[in-house]
Formats: sequence, structure tokens, C-alpha cells
Amino acid sequence: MDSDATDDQKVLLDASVRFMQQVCPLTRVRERAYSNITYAAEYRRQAGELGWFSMLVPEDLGGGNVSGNGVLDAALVAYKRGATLQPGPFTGTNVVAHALSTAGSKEQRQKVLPALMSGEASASWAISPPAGHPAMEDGVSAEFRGGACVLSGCKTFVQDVDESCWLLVTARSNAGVSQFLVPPGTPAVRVVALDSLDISRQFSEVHFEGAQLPASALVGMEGKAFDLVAHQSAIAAVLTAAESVGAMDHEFEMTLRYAKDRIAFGRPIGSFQAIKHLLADMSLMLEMSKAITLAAARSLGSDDGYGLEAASMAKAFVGDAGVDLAQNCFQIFGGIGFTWEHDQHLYLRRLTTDAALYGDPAWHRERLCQLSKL
Amino acid sequence: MDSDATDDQKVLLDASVRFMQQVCPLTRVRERAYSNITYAAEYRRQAGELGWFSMLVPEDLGGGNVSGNGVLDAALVAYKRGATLQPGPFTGTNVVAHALSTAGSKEQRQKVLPALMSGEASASWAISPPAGHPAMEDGVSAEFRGGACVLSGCKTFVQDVDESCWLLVTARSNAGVSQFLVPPGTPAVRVVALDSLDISRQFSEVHFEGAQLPASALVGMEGKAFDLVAHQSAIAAVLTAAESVGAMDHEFEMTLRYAKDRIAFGRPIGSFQAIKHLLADMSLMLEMSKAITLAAARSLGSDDGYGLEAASMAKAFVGDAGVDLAQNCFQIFGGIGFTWEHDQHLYLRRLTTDAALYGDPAWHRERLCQLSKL
Amino acid sequence: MSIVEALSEGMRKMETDVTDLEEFRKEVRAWLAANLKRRRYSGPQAARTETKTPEEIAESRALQRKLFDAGYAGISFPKEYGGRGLSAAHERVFREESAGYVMPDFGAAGAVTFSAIARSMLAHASPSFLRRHMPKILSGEEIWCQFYSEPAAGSDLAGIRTRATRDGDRWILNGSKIWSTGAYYADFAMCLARTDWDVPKHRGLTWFAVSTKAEGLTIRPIVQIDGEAGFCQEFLDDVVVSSDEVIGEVNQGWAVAQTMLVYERGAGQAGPVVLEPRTLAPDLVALARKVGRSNDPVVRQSIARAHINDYAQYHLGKRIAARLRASDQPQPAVAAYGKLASGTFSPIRARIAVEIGGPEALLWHPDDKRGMRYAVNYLNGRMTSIAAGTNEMQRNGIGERVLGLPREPSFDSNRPFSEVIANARNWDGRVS
Amino acid sequence: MSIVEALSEGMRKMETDVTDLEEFRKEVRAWLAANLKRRRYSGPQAARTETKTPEEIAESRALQRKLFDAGYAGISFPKEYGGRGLSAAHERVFREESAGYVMPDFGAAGAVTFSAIARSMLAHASPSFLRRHMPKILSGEEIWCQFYSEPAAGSDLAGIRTRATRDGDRWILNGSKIWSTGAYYADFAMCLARTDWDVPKHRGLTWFAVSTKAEGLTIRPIVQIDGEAGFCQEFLDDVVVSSDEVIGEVNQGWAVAQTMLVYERGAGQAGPVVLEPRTLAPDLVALARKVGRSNDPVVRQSIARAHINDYAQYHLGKRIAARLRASDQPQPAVAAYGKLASGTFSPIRARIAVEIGGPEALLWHPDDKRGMRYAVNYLNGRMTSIAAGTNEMQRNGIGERVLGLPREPSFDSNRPFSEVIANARNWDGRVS
Repeated sequence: MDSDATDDQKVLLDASVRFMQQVCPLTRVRERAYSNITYAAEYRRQAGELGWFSMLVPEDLGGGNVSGNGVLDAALVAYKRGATLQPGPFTGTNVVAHALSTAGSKEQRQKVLPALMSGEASASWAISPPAGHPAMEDGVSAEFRGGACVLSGCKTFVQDVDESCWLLVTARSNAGVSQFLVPPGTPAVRVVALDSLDISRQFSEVHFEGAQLPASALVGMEGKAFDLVAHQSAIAAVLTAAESVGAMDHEFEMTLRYAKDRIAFGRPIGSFQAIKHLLADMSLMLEMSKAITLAAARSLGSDDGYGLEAASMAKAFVGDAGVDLAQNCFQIFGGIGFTWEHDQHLYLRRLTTDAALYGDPAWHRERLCQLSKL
Repeated sequence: MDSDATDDQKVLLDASVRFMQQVCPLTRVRERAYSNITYAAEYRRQAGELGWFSMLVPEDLGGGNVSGNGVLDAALVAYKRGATLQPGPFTGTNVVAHALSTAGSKEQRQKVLPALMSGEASASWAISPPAGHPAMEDGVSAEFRGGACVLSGCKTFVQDVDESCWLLVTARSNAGVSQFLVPPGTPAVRVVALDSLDISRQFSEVHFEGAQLPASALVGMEGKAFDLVAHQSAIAAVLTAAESVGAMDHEFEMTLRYAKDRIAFGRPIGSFQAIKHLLADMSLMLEMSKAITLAAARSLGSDDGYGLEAASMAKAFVGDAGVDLAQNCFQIFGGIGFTWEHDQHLYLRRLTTDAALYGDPAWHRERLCQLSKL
Repeated sequence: MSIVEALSEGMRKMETDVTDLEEFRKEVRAWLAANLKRRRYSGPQAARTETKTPEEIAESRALQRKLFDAGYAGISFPKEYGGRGLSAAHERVFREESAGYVMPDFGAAGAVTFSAIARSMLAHASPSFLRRHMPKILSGEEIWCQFYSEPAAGSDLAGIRTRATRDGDRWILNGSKIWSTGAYYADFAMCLARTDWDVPKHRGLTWFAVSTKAEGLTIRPIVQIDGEAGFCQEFLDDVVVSSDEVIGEVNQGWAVAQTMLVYERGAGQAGPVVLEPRTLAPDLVALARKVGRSNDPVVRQSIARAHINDYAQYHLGKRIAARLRASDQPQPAVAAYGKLASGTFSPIRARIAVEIGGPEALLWHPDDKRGMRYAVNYLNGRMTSIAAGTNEMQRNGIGERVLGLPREPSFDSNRPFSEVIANARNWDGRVS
Repeated sequence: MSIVEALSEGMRKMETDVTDLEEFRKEVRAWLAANLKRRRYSGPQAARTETKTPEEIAESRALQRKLFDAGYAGISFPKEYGGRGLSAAHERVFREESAGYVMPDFGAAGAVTFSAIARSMLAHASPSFLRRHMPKILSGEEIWCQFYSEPAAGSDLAGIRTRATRDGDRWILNGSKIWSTGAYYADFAMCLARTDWDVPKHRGLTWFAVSTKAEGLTIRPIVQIDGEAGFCQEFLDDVVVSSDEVIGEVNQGWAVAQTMLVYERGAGQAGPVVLEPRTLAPDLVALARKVGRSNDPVVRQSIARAHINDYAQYHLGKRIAARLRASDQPQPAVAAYGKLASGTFSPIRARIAVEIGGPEALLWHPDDKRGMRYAVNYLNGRMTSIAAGTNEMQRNGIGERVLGLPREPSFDSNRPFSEVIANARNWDGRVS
């Protein structure tokens, strides 16, 4: 999607790519370098310097973007991140930065937001309930007792939570949907690291065992978070789709090269229609994935009235197309793709997980119907 | 599926094929010969002589089959019928003959059943409501007033109703699901012939405008038809799937021949993998369609406890596979397939309609879940 | 200078001749609002080749004349041939602005006339030919069609067997053509014939302008599977054509065909003419509501799928257009993405309607012609997957020309065509 | 006598030697009930090549020995080679009856040993070779594996580059093999090597029996994407093999390979060993219930689809088996339907589980190894679409050998193999 970037965006992307190549190439992803706290902190700090976590924050709060459309800038960075399966809660931190900018208290904006933007701290969004269709706000209930608020329940699929990580928790109370900003190290919040199909990132389950939070932990007003959650969900959808498109693009290139190089029956296998036509179809789906993701980023970032719908459409389309593409690449690689040392499985794992993250294709299709008043 | 037939079944099938070749080859189907009453009556009479409408009727009621499994025999005949897109309510008449054998009154068994078996009269099943998911029993309500029963509402997708056609109407009353045998020419029963995607058969809408029927029109007990309707539905599913498989088989053969004969780029097009692999996949789906349809017929006809499930599985699988196959054949024929004079569209029309008839694939999948207590 | 270079030079030249585009946009906007009727988005337009009545054609001719008189026909065509002599960017502005209006509709033949045929002529025909025909084309007086495909030459576009024999300063044409869209109301046809049989297939072809009233020419409508007859089949029996009416060089017909292909695939348009789909598949929603299934989660999934595909296809089109605009050269293989997308998703979409509607989509009252629209869409659902280049041909093009995959073995590109025909039946796949 | 004739004569011969099958069935039923443990249907078995521990292998050897001692190993193998000398029908009876029991499990290597390897040996190896090895194979003492595929020879099965050079009455082998299932616990390998480079590829191949303890042989487990290491890669560095241990004729290895293929594809089994799936996809139902989505209509559609495909696949298998039994000749291309069905539907089924489960299928507690089963199935979902003949190869076989479609052009079947290798890189698709 480089050809879609403006000159200013290209500067941002080039710097970002250099950073990733130096600090976290695929070999380091394989080693799970990001699970080391010191490494992760340094990664975040440098990413913060590049502006990765400031793009959805208005200038008067210290943020900024290069094109006037922060969602589009972030999506282009996400696309580059996806190509080398970068770890770290990029989507989460940006979603939380957006939420604090939009609805955070003065304290949250002044104390937490700058730390997120600089990469000093990270943030992740605890949204998915452990069971059921990802009806986003389920899983954790909030009860107000005196000046404190008590959270109980569980969220899962929370990405890259570490000791310095703030959690934005979307929960239900009698008043409706509310959100809470939970500081790292809060008592009765138990983070359980899980193993995962996707080995490029770390997912956790977070248990809220009657965790007490001060009222100041509320983001926005109690029970009024519905619209903000919808917007956060759209941002997460677009950024996840963009990361997927990056991963698709890279995997497609690997596979294309293999189809040209691999010889069987005295010919390169890419000369057989069975392979050639499959690659042509995959290329079409990849181009459509790029087109719909960019369209969604443009629409959501410019508040043109169709952003929520477009975001859900992009997530649904790319979710399915990404898994299809990874499966087809696997088929073309054949036996060699079954080996641990080959990279294809890293992409298959990532794209399959991305499809489910922040709402799977079926969920976003249903959401599109609801947004369209069907 | 000839190789699956016993010697006795082969005799039945050979005679049936000769009859169809002589009386109703594809040229006559195109001319809609069956819309002529005299022709239809003669067709039915000869078909009756072959035993087409007796196979689901026990011997003590004058029926009989050649293999001990009437559903299997009927499915094999249906398969042969499908190959040349035969008209006439074969499925309907057999379903009604089964219903009367199982639950009909003495009068219905003695007066109507013999006429159906001989082909003197035909019968069609009015089951599909005009709207909604084909929740089979909707669309017509029955109300008992004194000795009479009044039917109101509408059924659609009723096949090949003509002046001599009995209707088995599945309706709701306060007591539950009931069925009624409506004689041809009943007042306040208005048959509206519709145009249809499928031009090999005639479908109608039947309006019941407060039609009064005597209590003797009930088939079985009021409100107790649920199990019988489920069994009828399974029979209709298997016979429709079998007709579809016959149509698929014939269309596949036509297309395979074309792929061998048609030259492009100095080669027969069937030598290109794009065509060859598509045909191989279609052939697989065709073989699976044969396998699942025969399995369902065997299971349903032998009352082995899994017949209803198997019938729904066959209908769902073949419904989708039939439309896929017809679409792929169209693609292989290319331009020539767009012409009215080419036969491919007759098969496309038929297979698409078969998929929807007596419950579409989605409906049968949901039914499978319900039968499986999910 | 290759055709590709000639074309791109032409495009660049026009691009440089820039007047104030925004000024032009205002002018266009005002004229459209004052003179044409609006249309609205009602779901994607299904491909269909409908029979056109003489009245409909006459109406479209009048509307085309209106555009021509106002200077909006052939905006980027040279003035000496009846155009306005503005740039491709102006043409684009007009297309963007007019997307919401009812425009002349000559059916598929219209699209062919104004994009592929007129533009290929501009690139290849002689000045005298262009002065003779182009103003009549732009004003709607001459509708053209193609005599291109043949019963034995479909995907294999260069496998033409219609024969043209030179006879002094005229040519005698014999053979048979098929899939000529709108030939029954066209005034002229651009006809491809073989003028040399002893060279490989691409090197012995020539284009001719043939009047549809020519003696020895029989035009017969083809009844399609939807009952319409928008296509025709032709039989050429000693049809005489003057040497003046050769388009491009003799035996260089493949070069013209390549140009034509570029414009047919939309490289000459460089901009989507459809509206952005921002309403959830209105046709499917209406159908689902009608049959009471709009709350069925399975149906809702299908409706959403259809709309998402529409939306992705629209933005793919925009993306392709932008890429083509940014490029110095026409890129037919890039345009093939749009064709393949349509060929892939149109059949799926037509099928979704039939699945949602069930009997409501499959059956209709004989006197309710609107009731058959889902069935007709379904039958025509494969139009874009077959006509004007099958999905398979698009995949070959994308695979080899965009992705750079190694070629399919070719058995017919280096041998005399007469020999290829003779050998094909004995083809056994063995390569010595 | 061709291999196919030899095989079918062998099959017929065994079939004629009929004792009372029903008597045999009773005997088997009683023995199984008294000696083995039962198993139940719990959804289709996902293809997977797991690491086997020495303990598991030892257990399976003991169980195999138990079968052997009771006369149920090699039921249709000749008595002189340790078998029971009964018919293929007896073998089938045993397979049907034992389907519900826990049987010896040497992993994929076991299936290879007892079907493909043992039966190919029977058809091609010398009597002295068979007397030496076969009783040990049947009793579980000698587990065999294949050294067949190579890094540069996957789908192109005859493109072998491992070299065997004659040296008096012994051969020296050099090269590299891959995808040898269970090589790390096998005792012997059947190894294919090129013994003549100056003839077309199919005509210069020979099979050798190689001890896995041979000097110069390095066996290295391949870590798979699911973390298991059931496959191995081998390096042969001047491995010496005695001429006694050649299997079949020198340079006629392709004939042996063809026989092996027939048995690998199940033509030697002629009967499904799985249970009829009559319970709605139990694994998926359990998962849907666990995540509270068993009432979601979209999930229910997926579950039904999966079960219907399972059911159709099972009955396809039965149908193929019946057709193979009815035929006089092995029909590997017919058996290819079963392989293609599995290769088509296994990946779909694995994906459905992941879609239903969402995080529940994608994530698991590190100490809950069962929690990762959906992820492992998913990673192995393409096993049957790739291993032992890709879907693409099955489609070629069905297309050409069952449907009779014209052949793909072949560039390597008539030229010396050394020349094919040299030319492949310069392949340009042009056919002179």
C-alpha cells in the first residue's frame, strides 16, 4: 500500500520500517524477544519516538499525525507492522489513547496519556468475554459501592499485558456500558498468560476478583460508553485489518517467489495453471483487502458518517481473505510449509488469530446489519 | 448410480429409461409437452404401469417394490428421471401415496390410492408457505366448524397441479399440524399457475379462500400429523436429491465431452489444468452426492433409525453441490451456454430450483441440528 | 513506436492541455442539473444484455445528440474529429459528475462504441477514415458494434477463421461471427478477418469497417437463456469492403485488437462510473423483508456478505483507476483485476438473492414482469465471468503479466495458423 | 505379466481360497472381545504425525506380537512368509470387526509398513528376501519406513536425485531424503535411488533395503509446525547396501513405486476402517456448548455442514471400497477420490472449529495440553491435502485417468533425466 501513501506518510513509514528491521526482524519475533521486559520497554520507547501512539490524539493534547487523518496514518503503520508480525499492543495502546483523548478525565489525560504516547507505558484493551459470541461488553460486571467501584468477572484475548500495562476494561453495570482505566499492579486483578496459536504475540486472560477501583478510574460517564466503545471497536477493527493486510502481502510475496523458483516435472510450478490461477485469485483478494482497509481508514478517520460500517466491512472481508490466503500459501508451499523453521506457519497463525480478534467476520457482518438498521 | 442397482432394480430402471426416451425426451421437455392434459394423462398412465407410484405402498394395499426398500427403488427411478429433467409430480404423488398408506382413511386408501398408483390421478403436496423460512406447516390454517373443516391461506411451490390432481395440504389448526386430502375441483380452492426459473416443470400457488372440506378429508387424526409430515419431508428430500443427482450426472457428462472436444490455443480445453482440475473437483462432489443420496435412501427406506437425519443431510449436500456443479458447467461452456438452444441452462434452472424445493440446504442443516437434539 | 507508447503519448499530450478543471466541473454540474434526469443507487447493476426496442435506441440517439451539441460527447477527442479537444482529466470530471444522472443507453454496444471502438480507431485509423466516421459516432448517428468472436474462437481471441481475400482495391469477406452485441440496431461493425494463413495466428489479421446493411451479410439475433436477444450471430457471404475501410494496417490487426482490449478493460476510462454503495444491499434487504426473513441471522450474514463484496469491489475499482491514472502506460493486466472481481462476485451475488428469496425469487405471476428480476439476474450472473474474457483468461493475464509467473506452454504461437488447426485434434500432450 | 495383472491375479487367487467367512467372523469377534480394548466415535480423526515415545512403540510392538501369535497379523499373507494364507475377504472381515477396538499404533509409519511396504515387497521382492524380513515385519519386530521423497522431489515422485553406484556385489548410496515418517524408531527403510541418469526419469530407479543403523546414515527429526517431530530427514553419505537387499529389479524401481502407490491410496485395503458418523460432530458440539454458542444459528449451520461432510465422506469411502472390490484390477485413480475428499474437507473442518471456538480454540492455559487440540488440528488440517500426493496431483489423476481428459503437456517424460534438470531453469513455455 506504499503507493497509496503521501510523501509525509512515506517518511513515517520508512522510519518505522527501519526501526522494525533493526530492532525486531522476524528472527527476533520467533525468539519472542518482546517477552523480555527490558526489550519491550526499549521497543516501546523507540516506537513512541516515531509517533506510533500519538496519531489518534489531538495536537492540543500532545498528539499528532502527518496527514490530517490519524486513523489512516496508523493503518499504514499497522500494515508495515503486520508484514513482519510485530508484537506489542499497538492497536490496544492506540485505542486507549483515543478513548482517553475523547472521554478521559483531566487526570487521565495529563498523567496517563503522555506516558502512553512516549512509550513509557503501554495499554491494552480488555474487551472480549471468555465465552459467547464476542458481544463486546460481556464478561465483567461493575458495581458501585460508596466511592469505589468493584469489578468482577473475566476478559480474555487481552494482548501483550505486562507489568507496565494499563488496562481499559469495558464492563457492564446497572447503568449500562462503562469503561475503567485500571493501573498496572491493581490488587485483585489477576493476569494469566496463555499459550496461543499465534506465537508472535502474548495473549492473557484477566480475572477481576472483586477488584476495587476509585471512581476516578471511570473513563467518561457511568453507563454512557456505548458510542465510544463502538468507535474504539471500529478503530481496533481497522488497525487489525491493516496488520493482517501487511501479513498477507508479505506471505503472498514469499509464496510467489517460491512458485517461480520451485521446479517440478521439468518446469517451475508457477507455470502450472493450478498454481498460477490460485495465485491470481489470491492477488485479487489481496488487492481488494488493501482497497477496503484503506477505504475504511479514510472513512473512519475523516468522520464521514460511514466509518463504523466501513470498519466492520474491512474487518469481515480481510478476516476471511487473510485465512484463505494463508491456507492457500500453505498449499503451494507443500511439505516444506509443515516445518517449524519455515515462516509460513507464523503467518498462518497470525492471520487466523487476527480474524478472531476484536470480533470475527460473522460478528462484524451482523454488526453491519445492525448499524444499517436491518 | 447404475452400478449400485440390483438386477431387479436394473429391469425397472431400463424400462423406465426406455419409457422416458420414447415419451418424454429433452426435446419434449423443452416444448413443455406435459402442460397438455391428454399428454400428461398418458404419461402418468404409462409411468403407473411401470410401478412409479406404487413403490412406497405396501403390498397389501396393492403396492410393491423390487428390492424390499421402496425408498431406494424410488430414488433410483428419480435419478433416471432427473437425467432428462422429467416433469410430473413424481415426488408429490409418492409422498401422498405414502401418507395415505400410512395414515389414510379406509375410503382414501380404497378410492384414491389405487388411482394414484395406476396413474389415473396424480397428487401433489402443498407444503411450502409463500413467505418465511420454509417452516413447513405455515401458510394455511384449518378451522373445524361443525362437521366441516375450513381452510384459509396460501401455499406455493406446488408442483404440476392439473385438473385431475389431488392435493395433500399440510395446515395448522388449534390442535397442531393436520393434513387434508383435497379433491380436484374443490370450490374456493384457487390454483394460480406461476412462471418459474425452472421451465421443465409447472409450479403453482394455491389459495384456500375459506374452502370447506368434509371431516373425511382429514388424513390421520387432527393435530397429530407432526411425525408423518417429518417422514414425508424426508421422502421428498431424498427423491428430490436423487432427481438432482441425475441432472448433475447428465450435465457433467455433457460438459466433460465438451472439454474434450473444444479446441482453443491449439489444444483441447480439457488439457488445461484450469478446466481439468475443476472437472475433477466437480466429479468428486458428484460422487459424494451419489454416495450420500443412496445412503439416505437406504437408511430411510429401511427404518434404521437415522433416516430423517440422513435425508436432510442428502438434501443439504446435494442442494449446494448441484448448484455449484451447474454454475461450473456454465463456466466451462462459456458463451455457448448463454444461448437458449443449448441445454445447459435447463439443468441450471432445474438444479437451482431443486435446491430450494422441500427445504433449502440451510433449512435442512438447521433441521439436522434439531433432529440431533442440539 | 509501439501501440502502448503511442497510446501513452496520446494520453500525456492530452493531460498537458489543461484548462481549469474546477471551472469545468462547475460548468458540467450546472449543465447536468439543468438538462438531465437523476438516478439513485439501488444495488449494483447486474450485467445483462437486453433487447433494445427501436424507440429506446431512438431516445438514446437523441440524448447523445444533446450531449454532442453541448460539447460533452468526445470531451477528450480531437476537435477535427468532432470532439472537444480537452484532456482525459476533463473527461474524468464529466464522468464523475454525470454518474448520478440518466445517460444515453445503447446497451452494451454503446459502451463498446464509445470506449473500445472509437478509441481504437483514434489510435489506428487513417485521418480520412476518422473525419468520415468519428463525428457521426460522437453525435449518436453511427452506432458501431464488433464482429470479433467466432463460434470456434472465443477465449482464443486470435484464432479467427473468417477469411478476407484481396480483390483489387476491395476485399471479399467470408465466414461467421458471434456475440456481436447490439448488431441488430448498429449501423456499422468493426470486423476482424484473417488475411494471411501461412504465418502464426497473431500475424495474419486485419480489421474492416462493414456496414450492417452490406449485401451478403446476414445478422441473426441469438435468443439468450433469459429470453432476451441482445447479441447476434452473423454470416458473411462474399461481403465486399472497400480498401478505404481497412482500420489500421493490413495483417497488423492484432495491434489494433490489443488497443481495443486495453480500452475494453477500462484502462481508457480510468474512473469508476458507479456510485459508492453506502446502503446495505437494498435489493436483498427488500427481498428478505418481503419473505419475512430479515431477522434470520443466516440471511443477515448473506446480505452483509453481498454488501461487503460490493463495497470492496467499488473501492478496488477506485484503486485500479488511481493506479492507471498514475501510470505512464496503459496496463490492461491491472484492469483485469476489476474484470476478475466482477466475474468472481457477480455469480455469488445473484445466487445469494435466489437463496434468500426461495420461491419468491424463483416463481412469479406471468403478468408481473418485475417478479422475474431475481431469476433473470441469476441467469445472467455469469455474464461478467465469461463475456469479454473469461475469469480463466483474466487469471492468466494477472498471473503472467502482473505477477510475472512463467508462461503456460504455448503450442500455437510460433506455427502457421493453418498447421495449428490441423494439429489440434491430434494433440496428445507429448513434447518431443 | 504387468504389475497390475500380477496384483490382480494375486488378489483373485486369495479370494478363491475361501473358508467359511461367517465362521471366521465369529472367531474374530470372540477373540477381539476377549483380548482387546474398545474405542468409540468422537468425531473424525484429524490427520497428525505425532512424535512417538519409545514406550508407545514398545507397547505397540507387544500388541502386534499378540495379533501375530493369534494369527491375525498378515491374514492374507502366504504362510511361508509368516502370514495365515487366508483370502482378502478374511482380511476385510477382521478389519470390519476390529474397527471398534484399540489396535497397534505405530503412527503413520505403521500404516506404511503393513499396507504399502509389506504388500509391495510381496509383489516384487525375491523369496529369500521375503523369508528373511516378512515374518519380522508381521510380528512387529521390524518396523519399516520409506526413504522416498527428497527436498527437490515432492509431487514429482520420479524426480529422485539420490544416487546409487554399483561396486561389485554391493551398492554405495549418496543423497538426501525427507518426510520419512517414523524413521527415528523404524528398523529398516525402503529407499529409492537413481541408478541410471542417462534415461528418462522413470527408467533409472531402484529400491534398496537400508538398515536405520547403517554407517553413513544420519537421521534427523524434523520439527513440525505443531511442535511434534514425527517425520525425519536423512543424509546418506556412502551408505553401503548389499545386492541381496535390492527390492525388485535394478532400474525397474518405478514399477515397485506404482504398486506401493496403489496400496498407499487404499486400494489394498478395500474397506473403510472408520465408524459411520451418526452423532452430530461431537467435538464441535462440545466446543459450541462450552463457549455458549450452541443456539447461534450461524454456528449451527457450520456444525451441520461439518457433520454432513463427514457423513458424505464416509459413504464415499464405502462406495469406493465397493467399487474396488467389484473390480478385477486395482484402481488407484478411483481411490484418489477418497484422498481428494479428505484433502478438501479436512482443512475446512479444522477451520470451522477455530471459527466456532474463537479465543477458546486459539488460546489455552500452558498446563492444559488438551486445550491446544483445536489449534493442533488446525495446523495439521492440510496434512491430507499435501502429504502422500497433493490435492493437485489427485485432480490430475482423476482428470486424466478416470475422466479421460487429455494430458497435460509433459516436458520431462521422454528426455534423459540429467538433461531435464539442466533445462528446467531456462523453461520459457515455448514449444518449437
